[in-house]
Amino acid sequence: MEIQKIEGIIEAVLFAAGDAVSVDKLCEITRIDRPTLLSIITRLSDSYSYNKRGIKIVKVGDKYQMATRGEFFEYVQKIAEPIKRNPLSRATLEVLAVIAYKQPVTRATIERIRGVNSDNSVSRLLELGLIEETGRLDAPGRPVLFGTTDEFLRCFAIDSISDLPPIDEFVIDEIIDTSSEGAQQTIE
Amino acid sequence: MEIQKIEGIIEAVLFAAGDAVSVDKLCEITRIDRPTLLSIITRLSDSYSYNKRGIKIVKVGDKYQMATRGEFFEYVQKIAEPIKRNPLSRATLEVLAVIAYKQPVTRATIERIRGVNSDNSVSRLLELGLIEETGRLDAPGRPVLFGTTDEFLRCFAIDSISDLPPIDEFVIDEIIDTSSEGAQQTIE
Amino acid sequence: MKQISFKLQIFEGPLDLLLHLINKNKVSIYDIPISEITEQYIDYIAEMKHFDIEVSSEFLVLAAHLLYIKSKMLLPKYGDAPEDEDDPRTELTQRLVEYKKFKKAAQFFCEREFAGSRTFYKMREYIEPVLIDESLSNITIGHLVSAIYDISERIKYRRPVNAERFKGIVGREVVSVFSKLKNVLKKLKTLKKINFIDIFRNVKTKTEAVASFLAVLELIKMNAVKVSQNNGETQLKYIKKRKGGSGIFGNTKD
Repeated sequence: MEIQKIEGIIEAVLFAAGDAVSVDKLCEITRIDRPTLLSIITRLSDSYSYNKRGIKIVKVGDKYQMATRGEFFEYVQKIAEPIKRNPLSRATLEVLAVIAYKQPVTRATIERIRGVNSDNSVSRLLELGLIEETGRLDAPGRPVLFGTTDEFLRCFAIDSISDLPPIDEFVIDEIIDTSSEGAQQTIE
Repeated sequence: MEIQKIEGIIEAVLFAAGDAVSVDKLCEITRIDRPTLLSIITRLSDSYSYNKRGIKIVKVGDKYQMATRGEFFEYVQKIAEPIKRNPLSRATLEVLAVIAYKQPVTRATIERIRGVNSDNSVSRLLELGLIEETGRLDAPGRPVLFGTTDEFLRCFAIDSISDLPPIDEFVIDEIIDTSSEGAQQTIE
Repeated sequence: MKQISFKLQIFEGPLDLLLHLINKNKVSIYDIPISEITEQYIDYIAEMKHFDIEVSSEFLVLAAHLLYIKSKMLLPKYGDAPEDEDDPRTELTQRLVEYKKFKKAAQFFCEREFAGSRTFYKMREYIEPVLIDESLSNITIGHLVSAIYDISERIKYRRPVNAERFKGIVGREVVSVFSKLKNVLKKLKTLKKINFIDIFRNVKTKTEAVASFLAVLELIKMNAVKVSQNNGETQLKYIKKRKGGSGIFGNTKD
């Protein structure tokens, strides 16, 4: 068998295998003795390297494997769909704002202020490390209290929570007051 | 960028992807315009063929894919299981022909052309991945539209749907056909 | 009978059978001798039934159509319309011509069915995807402030729902702990000592019972009653306040 054909067989076999193939297996398939095969595969591998092909043949113990050449990694990576995370939604921003201004707060308070369930947003903010559990409220069920983190301060480039721009206190306190009053009524 | 490097990128990307990669994606990755890319990839593919390499670059519709060269089948077979399946039935081949030429096409159109319910064949082709749902017709009931897949092109070794022989070519030999069938009839 | 040669053949559908009959009779698809072909077609169906082969409805539909064409051709023609136009066979011919193309195309596919099977492909390599995190891009303190104002703006339109509206739907009465507390205290002031159980006398609902119980707890907390147990009976005793009066209720909001 001419060398070109043996090279072809090695290429085809290594390509289809995907995985590493032992020298013994390659000898068996090509029906060529080990020293000859090794010299052919070494030559083939060298020519891949010399010509800076996109593919290379690497030795893995007593096996050989086909792989992409490392220098093309940045291009290869582009075929994988990037995982994209969209900017924070309005709902999540609202939850973050409530926590930032009214911390420490419970889920229930956030929900009362916003008028809608906010669990997803709270989870997302926890995941992003912008908020954290700061303790538990001394009330029935001992609900978790949330507050902002140092990461929050870094992200919004402020030194401390007191650096948050003042908002019309009356507005937000009115919300809290009316909502807490409403809460008491339902307990009665 | 020098051609050698672009060739390297194409090789690395096609190798890593395994599956067919669209020309658009290759253009995006290499940042090269379509005509230039097509000429480079054609040249690359030709050089693979000319040198009877173990690997080839095949055209699959508007995509390219790396594969082993057919003449090494016997050798590759020793490490990789070829996909085995029973030949398609005459009815299923008819349905496939209708879909290949008429795509995108609804079940109703297939049934109208063949004059017989074709649901079983459609299911079989879907199961084999030779056809797929490509959308829905903007008509009452919004029926599903079917089209052929890349797998279909690979399986039948067709570069692209536009390379199929024109459907009208299949009626030219009517006279010959009549006589041959007539001959068969007398034997029966 | 010649039909014997039929029975070995399975047809893909009525059009397939019809094409077979046309070929067998060596007639043109464009000038089908309807009478003969219809007769043979119906014979074939009868033959199918004879051999217990399931005859699908499509075969019967075409049989009916053939009979319809046959009868139409027997009718005398009126006027001088061109023959082609009202030839009742035209539509059937078109269908047969179209079907025949695909039948031939199917043969083409049959020949190439495994043309690609000598090639092998490989699996995709695992490629770590790039993470594009836009969660916090372009977000400023201003967004937080405007979010707070959005909430307060919305609250203005969020009117509390009138509890009256739910009456009859939810059917939950509101019993004030405070009113129960006043009742118990009034009783204690006059009787000085009552049985715990007596508090629940005349109680009609669960809510009322809970409110009554909470009232007792509240009174204990306020130091207005003393609880004692003897012989399995729990008794509440009234504790006289030195100052007395309204001061008692000072802590109820806690």
